[in-house]
Amino acid sequence: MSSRNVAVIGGGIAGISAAIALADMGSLVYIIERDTQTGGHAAGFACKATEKCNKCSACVADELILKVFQYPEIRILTGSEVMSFSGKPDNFRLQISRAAKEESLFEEVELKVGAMVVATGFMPFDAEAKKEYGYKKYKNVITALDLERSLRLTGKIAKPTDGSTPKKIAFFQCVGSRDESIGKGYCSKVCCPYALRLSKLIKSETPESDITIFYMDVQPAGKGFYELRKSCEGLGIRFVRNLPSKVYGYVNSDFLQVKSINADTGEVILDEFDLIVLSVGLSPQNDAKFLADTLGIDQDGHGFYRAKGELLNCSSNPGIFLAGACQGPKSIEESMAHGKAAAAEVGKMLRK
Amino acid sequence: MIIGERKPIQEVLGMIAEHDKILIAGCGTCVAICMAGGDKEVSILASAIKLARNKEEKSIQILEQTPLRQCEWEFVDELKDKIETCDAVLSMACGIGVQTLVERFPKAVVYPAVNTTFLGLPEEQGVWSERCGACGNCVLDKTGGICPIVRCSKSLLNGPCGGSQDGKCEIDSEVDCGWQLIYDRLKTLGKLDNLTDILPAKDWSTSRDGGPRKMVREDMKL
Amino acid sequence: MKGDFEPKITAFCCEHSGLLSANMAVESRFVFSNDVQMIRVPCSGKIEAIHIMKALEEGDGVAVFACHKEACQFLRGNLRAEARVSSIKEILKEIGVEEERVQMYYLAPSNGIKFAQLLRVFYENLKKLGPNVGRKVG
Amino acid sequence: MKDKISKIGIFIYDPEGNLGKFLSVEAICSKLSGLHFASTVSSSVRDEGLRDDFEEFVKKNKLSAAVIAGYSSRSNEKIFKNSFKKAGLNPYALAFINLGEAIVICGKKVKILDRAVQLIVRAARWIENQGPIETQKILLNRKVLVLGGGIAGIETALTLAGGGLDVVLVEGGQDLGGEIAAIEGLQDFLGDKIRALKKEEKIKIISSSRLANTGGHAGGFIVKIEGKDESVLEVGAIVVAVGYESIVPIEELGENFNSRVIGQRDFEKRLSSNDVPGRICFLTDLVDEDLKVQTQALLRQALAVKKEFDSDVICLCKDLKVSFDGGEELYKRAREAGVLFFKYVEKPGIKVLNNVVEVSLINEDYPHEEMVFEADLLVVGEKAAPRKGFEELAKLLSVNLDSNGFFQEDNVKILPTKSSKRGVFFVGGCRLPQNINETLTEARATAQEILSFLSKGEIELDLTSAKINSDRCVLCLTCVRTCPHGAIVVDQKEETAKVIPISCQSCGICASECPVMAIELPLYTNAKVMGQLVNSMAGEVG
Repeated sequence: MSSRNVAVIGGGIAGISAAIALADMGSLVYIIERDTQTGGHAAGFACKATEKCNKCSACVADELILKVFQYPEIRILTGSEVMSFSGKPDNFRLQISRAAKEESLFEEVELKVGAMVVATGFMPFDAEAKKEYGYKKYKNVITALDLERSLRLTGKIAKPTDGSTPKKIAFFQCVGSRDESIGKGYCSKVCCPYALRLSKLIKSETPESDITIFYMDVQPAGKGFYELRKSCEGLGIRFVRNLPSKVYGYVNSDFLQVKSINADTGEVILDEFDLIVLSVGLSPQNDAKFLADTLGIDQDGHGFYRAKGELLNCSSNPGIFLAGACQGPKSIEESMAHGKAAAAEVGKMLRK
Repeated sequence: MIIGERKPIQEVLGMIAEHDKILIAGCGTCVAICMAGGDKEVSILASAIKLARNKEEKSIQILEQTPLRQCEWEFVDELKDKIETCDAVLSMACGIGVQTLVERFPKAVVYPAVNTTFLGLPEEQGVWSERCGACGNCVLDKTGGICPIVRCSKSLLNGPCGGSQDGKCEIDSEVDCGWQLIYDRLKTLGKLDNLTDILPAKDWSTSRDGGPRKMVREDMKL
Repeated sequence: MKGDFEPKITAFCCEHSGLLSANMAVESRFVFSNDVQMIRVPCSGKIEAIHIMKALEEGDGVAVFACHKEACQFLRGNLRAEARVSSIKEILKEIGVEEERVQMYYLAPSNGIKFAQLLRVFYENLKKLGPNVGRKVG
Repeated sequence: MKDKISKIGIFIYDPEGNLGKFLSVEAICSKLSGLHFASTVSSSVRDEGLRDDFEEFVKKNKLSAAVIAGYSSRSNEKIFKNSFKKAGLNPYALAFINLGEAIVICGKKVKILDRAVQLIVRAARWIENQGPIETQKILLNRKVLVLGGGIAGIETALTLAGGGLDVVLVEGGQDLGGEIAAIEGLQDFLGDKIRALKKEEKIKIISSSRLANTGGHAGGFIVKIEGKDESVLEVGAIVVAVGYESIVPIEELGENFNSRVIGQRDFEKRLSSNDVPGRICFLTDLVDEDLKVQTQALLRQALAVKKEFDSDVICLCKDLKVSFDGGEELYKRAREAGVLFFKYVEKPGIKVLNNVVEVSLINEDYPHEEMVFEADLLVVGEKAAPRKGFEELAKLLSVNLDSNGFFQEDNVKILPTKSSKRGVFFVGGCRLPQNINETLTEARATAQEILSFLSKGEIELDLTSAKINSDRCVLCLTCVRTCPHGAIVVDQKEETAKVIPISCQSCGICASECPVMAIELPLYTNAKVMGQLVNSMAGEVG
């Protein structure tokens, strides 16, 4: 008896896209979400529109996150994690530990499902690992995720030290991506697009601010990216093609200094900044190894779950599928498409 | 299609300055389609007039009605009782509608709120351009289907004049030279030699210059 | 008299942006203006010129909250709304009523704070402009 | 004052109990004098509890409409709508308001209580004479037309067939494969796909044909295919996967474009026929700087050259684009294999003298000195251009193109897997030139979108779409032109414009554009909006 129930591990936008598509096809779907609410990282992104929409898809994620509540066929189990599983495709038994609301003890739940979709998403690169940038040591060095959250909740950017509006802002690209020295030899795809969109938003909200982007290569993304880059240059955002090696500052002062080479004259110049934003890349979840062993699925060299060749949604263990950034860095649009594609693969398997 | 455009509101306010109960009569066909005098435009104008008059503490009562057409006796009769209770009528129809009201209700004071502009073609949504001047004696067969009377600013019959520059008329660089259009048209049809035979002077008596016109179809009269 | 004048505002909120931001603003307890009547529309392109004029006859100001440009769920609803608002501004200029009484704002579904800020700015402007002299008397 | 409307229910739910701090519900009910109403308060926490309270409240008071007043907008509207449907009532005669709005006031003048009552009255007025919405069952054709036999079309067709739908795949040329047929490394991958395609009996393949005409609507398109033989089919959805055309950027190269300067695709042929000279220079980002397709092809070809031949290879680009799966590794392996990479800003100078290509550029890194390379062959990245038939196809499907001439204007709300016209989908290079992994994911996601739409074979539509009053309609075509979804057609027989319910997304733009006010949205009628504006603005109650 092939049970049409499907378990989706992870309630981010990829998991939700897969769950909604599976529910449309008549399956009963359990979303197993570790956090107390669904939405994952995409629920915290700010809208980066200026005089027109800059195509960051944050609003599409917002609408999708609200849409899942309208599906009675989708049971959302928040505060729950996968402990173990048994059985074979079409007939899995999944043991879940769930935080019970009342006495906040853990209750054991067993789900009988036909297939599983792993959509556990990514973890932003822990910028503290790049000690020389002084994240957390100097208060005014923040990550792009901190900036997104403060823009979404307060609507404006402020220097963490005194809350004033920063005048000189720097973006450091490739923090935790394209960096062999810390074992991150891959491009996270999304940092250049979001850095350009954030800097364009800041520049148009506070025109007198002076923004510099330190980068290696600007990676494109999606439609209309050439136009976005040209408009950034048009707004006077400086692009400097070298990544600073160190941030010089004093622990409880506003003073932040960066050394870089002037590309025309060749001598070293000292730039002072009020705020430094680290464009952190996408790393695998730190418990990816644990889940990989539990479910018996392979990981690639960087810790993401490996897909079987061109079947980008199939994990190495038949009956268990992959969706979203847990299989590799993806933008919001790609994660949603990957989630739907996973639902198609599950449908193909359940139909056999 | 008859194209029209709402008059500036200050001009309309001037007309109805001393009236304090008026009827705004729209028309549901031509001027509605070119968004000059239909249902919506009537209510917007009414609202604008009320706002303006409240501003000067001279309140006004406005009735609104939009028959299907204002150029049929039966349809304008629908406005009868409202016209009788009002001091004036603001007609948002084309000129024909205004005069139909005047002829049907001699005692009524009727003002036009729309400038009737031309007989036009909707080139695209929201853009209309003139095509026919109703001259009463069509020459389109001789010019490959493009009218020199209306599309050429000087209505030349044997153009173009010396003033056209790379296909545009001398009066406005946006306006195509009518005769350039005719030339291109005849070229595509391979009938360029039509241009060599001179068109004789036109008998303008069939057009507006011949005085107000009337057409009678004996076979259609009841 | 200006001191305790409370402007009556009508806010047309597009269901895909304005209304969601309004709900977010309400839930996050951002204080906005006293008497705002929010009217939901499926798209800002659905707001007709006569609705705005009628709201002006009854109140002191009309705010239209639409999606950002090139992010309209129905492609050009917000462009239609923008065209209508500017045509209304022309009419207001013609009849001598302050055109700042009708204002269009662009929002995303998650701009709770921005909704409250924009509404407060609109509310303060209207307070400075004073009551709408064109309003229905009595 | 108001015609006799049967009872309106005011259902206030306050699970967390913080509504009680600001508003006393009894006070609200006492103020609601004008309305003919019944009210109750529920404080159950779980959705099921709310549903039972609500159903019991509806039955007890024989309600016909209800205002659900809560403290957050997150209430699951479906619970209340399903209960109304079960009780045989009109699920659209429900209004959901957030009484928190009454608390968020800044002026001192209006008390919270009056404000809450005002909100409830306005909501009641919004739904009081909301007519019932009929539903219509529409049969959906479970066959899908896929245009284009490249990898995007093939993968979409295979996924659709895997999900149980029939597919007709129409390819313009003779054979399948499209852009990637020329790439040596992908021959067996493509071969398997084409074999699977031909083996799948749910898929019918028609080659050297094209789409001539379409009619009908989502779930029932009538399409005419022209080619060797003509055929007319009924399909439920249309997928356009016709890819793009890559053109060697001849104008940018100027007059020295000759046999020594070729495009990447021609070099692919020379690679597979092992006709590779000693010194090769790759040059990308002359055009289409914002696409990574060129750079990925460059890295693959440079590595292939280095593996089999010992010629030296130089790559020139503005930005090295590695944001694709395995991009950085490919770049690392190319460097380790000895490929030299240089970056430029201004366009490099290209001169060809007695069949040696001389490329001069200013190195972007310090010290910016001018560098000159000599190569036997200059391979240039090609421009991804829209195919000639895109305009015509766009008109046929009543969709529009973006500023570069590719399908669908750039609007994130039209997800990669949807389009502005229901039932029409765009996949792969014709939407955005992209690499194989992205195309495969997009193809499978779009196929899933279609499976969700067509699998059940029928759809139960609530007719909330726009309605055109044929007596008032003068066929001025304004609505047909402004509908963003091509959902309004001219019905010659009845001489009126007609809205297709399944294609209409009830945005209401046509209703506000119609010059003779002939179109209405059932849920947002003119009367409802005016009702909100006129009397309740003065804030009087009831």
